[in-house]
Amino acid sequence: MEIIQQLLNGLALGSVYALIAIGYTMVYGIIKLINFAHGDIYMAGAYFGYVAVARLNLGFIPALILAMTLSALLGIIIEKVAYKRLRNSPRITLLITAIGMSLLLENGFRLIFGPNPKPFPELLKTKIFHLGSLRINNIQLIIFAVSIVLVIILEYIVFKTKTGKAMRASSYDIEAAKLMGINVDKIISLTFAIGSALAGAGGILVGIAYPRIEPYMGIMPGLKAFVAAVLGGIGVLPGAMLGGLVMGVAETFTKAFISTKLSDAIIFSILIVVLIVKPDGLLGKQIKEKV
Amino acid sequence: MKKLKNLKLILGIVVMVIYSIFFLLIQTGALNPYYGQILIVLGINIILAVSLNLVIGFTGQLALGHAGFMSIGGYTAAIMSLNYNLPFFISLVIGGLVSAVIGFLIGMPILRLKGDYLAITTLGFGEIIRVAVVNMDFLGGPRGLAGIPKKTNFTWVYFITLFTVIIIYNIIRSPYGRAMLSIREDEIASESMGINTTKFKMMAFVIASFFAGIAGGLYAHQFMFLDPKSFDFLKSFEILTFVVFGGMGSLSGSLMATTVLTYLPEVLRTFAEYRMIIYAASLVMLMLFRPQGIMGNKEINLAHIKEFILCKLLRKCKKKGGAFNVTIEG
Amino acid sequence: MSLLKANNLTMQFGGITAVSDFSIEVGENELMGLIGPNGAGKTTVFNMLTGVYKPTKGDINFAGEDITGLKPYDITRKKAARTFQNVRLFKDLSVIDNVKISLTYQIKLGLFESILRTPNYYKVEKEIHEKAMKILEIFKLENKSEEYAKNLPYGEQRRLEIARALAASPKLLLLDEPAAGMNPQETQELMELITWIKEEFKIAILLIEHDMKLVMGICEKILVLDYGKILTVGTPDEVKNNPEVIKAYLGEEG
Amino acid sequence: ACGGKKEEEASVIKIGSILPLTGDIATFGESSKNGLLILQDEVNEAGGINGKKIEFLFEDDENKPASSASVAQKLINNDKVVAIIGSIASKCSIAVGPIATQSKIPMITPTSTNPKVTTQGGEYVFRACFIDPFQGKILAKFSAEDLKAKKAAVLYDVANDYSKGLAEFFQKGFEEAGGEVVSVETYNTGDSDFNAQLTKINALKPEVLLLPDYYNTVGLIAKQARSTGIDAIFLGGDGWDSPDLFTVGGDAVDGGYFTNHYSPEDTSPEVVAFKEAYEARFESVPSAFSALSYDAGKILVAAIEKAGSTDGEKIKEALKATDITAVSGKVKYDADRNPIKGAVILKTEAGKQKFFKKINID
Amino acid sequence: MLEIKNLNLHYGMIHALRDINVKVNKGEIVTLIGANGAGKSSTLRALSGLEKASSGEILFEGKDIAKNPANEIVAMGMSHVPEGRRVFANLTVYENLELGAYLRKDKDIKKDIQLILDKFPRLRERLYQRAGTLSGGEQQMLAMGRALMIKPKLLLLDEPSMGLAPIIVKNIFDIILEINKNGTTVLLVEQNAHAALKIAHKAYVLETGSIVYEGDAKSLLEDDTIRSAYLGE
Ligand SMILES: Nc1ncnc2c1ncn2[C@@H]1O[C@H](COP(=O)(O)OP(=O)(O)OP(=O)(O)O)[C@@H](O)[C@H]1O
Ligand SMILES: Nc1ncnc2c1ncn2[C@@H]1O[C@H](COP(=O)(O)OP(=O)(O)OP(=O)(O)O)[C@@H](O)[C@H]1O
Ligand SMILES: [Mg+2]
Ligand SMILES: [Mg+2]
Repeated sequence: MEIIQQLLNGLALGSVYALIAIGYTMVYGIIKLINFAHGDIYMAGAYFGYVAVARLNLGFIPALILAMTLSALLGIIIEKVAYKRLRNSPRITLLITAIGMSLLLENGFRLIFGPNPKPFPELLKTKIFHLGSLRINNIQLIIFAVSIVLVIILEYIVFKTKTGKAMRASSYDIEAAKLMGINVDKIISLTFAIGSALAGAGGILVGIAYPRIEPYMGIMPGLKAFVAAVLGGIGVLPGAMLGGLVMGVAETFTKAFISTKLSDAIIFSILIVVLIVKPDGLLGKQIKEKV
Repeated sequence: MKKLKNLKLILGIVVMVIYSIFFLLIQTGALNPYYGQILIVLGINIILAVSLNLVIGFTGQLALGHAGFMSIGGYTAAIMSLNYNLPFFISLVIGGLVSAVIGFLIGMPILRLKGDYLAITTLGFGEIIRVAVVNMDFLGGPRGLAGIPKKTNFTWVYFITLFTVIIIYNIIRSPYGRAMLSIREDEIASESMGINTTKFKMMAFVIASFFAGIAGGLYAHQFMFLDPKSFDFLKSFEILTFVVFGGMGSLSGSLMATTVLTYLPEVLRTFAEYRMIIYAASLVMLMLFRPQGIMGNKEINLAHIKEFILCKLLRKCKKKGGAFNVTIEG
Repeated sequence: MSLLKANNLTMQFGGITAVSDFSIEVGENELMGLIGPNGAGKTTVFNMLTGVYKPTKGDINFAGEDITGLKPYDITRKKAARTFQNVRLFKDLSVIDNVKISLTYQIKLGLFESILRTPNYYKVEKEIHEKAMKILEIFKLENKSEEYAKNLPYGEQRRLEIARALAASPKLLLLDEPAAGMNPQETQELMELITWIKEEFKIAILLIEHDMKLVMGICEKILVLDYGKILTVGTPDEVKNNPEVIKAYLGEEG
Repeated sequence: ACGGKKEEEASVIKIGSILPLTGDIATFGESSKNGLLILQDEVNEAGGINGKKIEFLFEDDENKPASSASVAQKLINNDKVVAIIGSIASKCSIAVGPIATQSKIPMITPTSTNPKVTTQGGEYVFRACFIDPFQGKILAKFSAEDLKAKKAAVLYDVANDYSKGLAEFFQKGFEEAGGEVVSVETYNTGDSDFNAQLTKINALKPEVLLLPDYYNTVGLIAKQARSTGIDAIFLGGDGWDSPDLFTVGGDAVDGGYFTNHYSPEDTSPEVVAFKEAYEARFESVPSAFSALSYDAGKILVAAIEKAGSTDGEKIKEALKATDITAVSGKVKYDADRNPIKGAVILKTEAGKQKFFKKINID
Repeated sequence: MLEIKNLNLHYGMIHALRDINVKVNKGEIVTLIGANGAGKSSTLRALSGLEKASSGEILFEGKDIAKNPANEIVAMGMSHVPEGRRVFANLTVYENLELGAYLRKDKDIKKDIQLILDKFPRLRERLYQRAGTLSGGEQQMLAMGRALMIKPKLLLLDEPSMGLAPIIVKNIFDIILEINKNGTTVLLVEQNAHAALKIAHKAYVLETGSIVYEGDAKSLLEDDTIRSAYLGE
């Protein structure tokens, strides 16, 4: 029985990683930027939610909408200020500005809200469901459901709509995309908006699940979500979901049955082994450069 | 050949003069221990930056685990000093070698990965090293390793930094360096020109690990204390920042960027809690302002500097008249 | 005696068979053309011969050795060098460095000799430099030796690519559409250059090209590929008048 | 080494303070800073030390040892401070200690509990808090004797030396007292999901569960532990001391016990005055970090007063002979420059800390 | 329809185009020839908004578009098949064609795709393959097909015959003639000057960034200096 309970724990944790990883991979898939500030937008989302609930007394849905909107806005601003001018620069330059933005957000929020962790208000009452000796709570279920729904929606947007095609085209060749009449700036802003809104939603949901928010809360989940995204095949949306879940379960099982001390090392080892065997991640397509 | 010898001689003199000036300033206390320490940190950072530049800037492989190798070298050297009482230099070299060997073992499976996948695996290895250290009680675990003798001083750092820069410069300006550059430029074409890319990538990676290990040893014997958290992925990012801000594939760029970015946080201390904000904002601004880094992939040309010295200072102009400016080599 | 002999090469990508049962024999110092409609599999053949792709089936023998499945750098070291359909220069390196890189595998210089700058280092570097300059002179690029490769006009980039391949001292040179993007005048010059190289260095050349003037003008033998299969092999005249080739490739006016 | 020094001596006494004002534990740095600010005002309003005002120069070390060392050099050499308060985490204090001793500048760390801070640091290094073994032992003894627990479990942060220290000494003490530690689990700094470990612990049904971490993490763990079905009594150390324990943990933390330096219900004038001043200025209840930093400052001020000089060596000697009553009780130093002081056990009840018991250990 | 007045273009220090004046009338095929590096591609890039001209006017149907971004220029009815194919390698052949119709709102898109596949049967065989794995020539056909999907008023073609088999080259020039008959104006850059001059009405010759000759195409074909310099005869 314990093993099934641990599996549930793992899936619950994994869907948190997945939720953040989806936004990560979305942005990556379109503009090939490892947006290290993504974890911090997630943090910002949690704070926006906090303000919405604790200061403005909003309910769950309005708070969620507000947080997503503000996060999207933040994402767009970051893109316009820090990334846009660097579109033709080496990608690693963007990586550095992303790191800079990440530091800026962390310290900015520390100054505004203070370094002290804030308790996230209890927006949804936690309900624990018992199935025999197994337990799972409603918030875990919600996060899980939200991640799956998001993957489906985004997958639809990216692969089935005209905008999605424009996104993918822009991701490959901005100039050629312009020559098709695509407004690349708008498409990239949109991509950032969606990715950031997802991070914002993640911030709120995780805030509810683990009600402690602080300015540096985005670093580790950001890193782990990135790992999850790569594990699943970076740029591949269902890959992010799968990668997140695999990581959650692997982490939980490691803690439960091997060693809690080494769990992080083991997670990274799994990642490395997977990449060595399958260099493009679990669901990544082996794309060999045509010579 | 004679010209070359002259140049070397002049450079040698310049290097010794700079050393003597700083040495005297420190000895007389005109440069107090605070500034002395910043200089030492600067040297360590330069070693880290130029060695990482060999992998990232010259060979084009995005590696994000440099801090991990620094910690391997640091801990090894510290243990050599603490438990075996070895002379400082020997401890340092052993630290570097152990780091290089581990670099080799890690490099074997992962160097065939590309781009972001390589980045995340190297980052992963950096973290694995950190977690491993946390769990090794003989290294002090999370409490850190204390009581390392204070052996690092300005002289050691100055000359080791100098040698590191010279060695890496000499590698770059050799067939080995060209082979590495060709990998950065186009791996498929490089292989088609008879370059065993895996071998050269490995070489760059191992050499960089070695020097990161040396830097770690210097760090350990300067701060007399090591803790695993000091070598997490954020530290690797910091080193990466030096490299990118200096210009990928430019040693002189790395030198300048490291100097600026090592001093900047100290200068900003007066801003207290706004310090990190200003630092982060300047970082973003610097990159927006010069996306290719201070030097791009160019170097300050020594020959021009020599001419500058000869012409302006010694009044032995080769060219006739005209304003002279220090130009940049292609 | 034949220098290159490949038997029954087949290359599949997923469901697509790009090349099937392809066999070729190139003699020493022979200049052979490889033509065929777009997508016939010509570049794929090159990729198999030079180790970029591993053939799904078949074997390749070069200079008496089996080279099937070897890495590209091993094959180059056995002295078969190539150019690419989409120019692949080391863009941010100087013209001369592009050439020097091909010489790397042919020299003996230890890492420590380089680091310590021993006399041997200077000797070897000097040799490399002289050899590279010589090759640049052949291609009339000597006064652009310090230019970044990316700053050359397209035609010169193509020439540099051939120079770089030649620097690898090949016995077999594989050229993938060397005249693409050149105007008729430049193509004319290129034709002369290719024939001259062949005679001067006594090497074999395998050439892909869509410019019929060039192909028919200099090739001794031509192999025609269509849908991954060999359509015919023959002299330029035979090929030119082969109705199947006309139908699939040349078009009515030829 | 020139004229400026004299002039400075005349006006104010500068005390360096090295705290993590940014970075992962910035919140503790801020609490400490607040404690020191209270002290600064208090001393200066009372006329300063022998007529001279004191001034704390705060420097941020980001919780990085290299940064702590750098800042220590700056404070000593550029700012010419007479003493240093800091840093918070043991790793940072260990990096500062040798520099202080070498420069003959006394230093007091408010909260670094690793024994090595003073042993490695040299004779100028003091502290205001207990050391790890002490709290660990008290908690072990308390669980075995007062709670009569036979089965204990431990869940600690591997990457945090404070947490690890408490965990290890508790385990040792509890086993010596005849109990059994059925499960020792760990997590990493920054984790927020503990379900895997808690599920494991739950299966072993311990009577007490030691959570040796700071209040913000403990609240999270407690909540998840209760929802996993764990009904053990929670135990912790001084890291629990903050009203924020309840804001995150809610009623999940009720019924737990933790060791602390003082009780907020204590009616001694020191405690009351400090609490009032703090609440008036910062509109919140002080945490252990604030109290200990305040105490560290107070110990130092008393020593400077007694030494009658700002000479490092004299202050050090005066510090060794410290005998004052601070917020956390009477302070005297042992040969290793660790304070000899008692501890209290507090109980968490209905969102409040209640005095439970005073404990002294030899 | 299109009038370029005193156009100048700089790449950093390089002065790539010097006072270019070109006029294209509605319904014409105009060709631009010149040696490597003369500035042919640069001219087209300036027209379609990929490069910002440093001075000069570009009048498209009477409106100055020199400052408009590329995507707006496309919307006005000018489309550009750039040098080097530039297909979307990560998209399938079909998706590439669909993107050609990105701005179109009519219902004929599916039908037009079929028409293009009829013109390039090779593409039909590769319809759901990622464009990046196509052969060089197949990519060139795709690039051409994609531009036709835009149904522009003015089509700028940069070396459309490069890397194509002789039979397809012929096909390409037929297609250019055909779309021109159906009302599309064409500005054509070609190395295959012979073929280009044959189908063009008017021609301009570029040399190191300046126009050195202009006139009707037939007369250029007969001009001896042109023949020896650009036609390799
Ligand atoms: N990596 C790959 N994946 C899938 N299909 C491929 C791949 N490489 C080539 N092909 C297919 O194999 C066929 C042959 O391609 P190849 O590049 O060899 O043609 P080619 O004869 O060189 O044509 P061209 O003259 O146009 O360059 C093409 O139809 C192409 O779509
Ligand atoms: N992005 C750029 N940066 C710097 N110089 C450039 C750039 N693009 C083109 N040039 C230079 O501008 C000049 C004109 O180039 P352009 O590509 O327009 O020539 P072209 O006539 O199209 O030649 P080709 O026949 O080789 O395609 C050349 O000297 C070229 O080197
Ligand atoms: Mg081809
Ligand atoms: Mg062109």
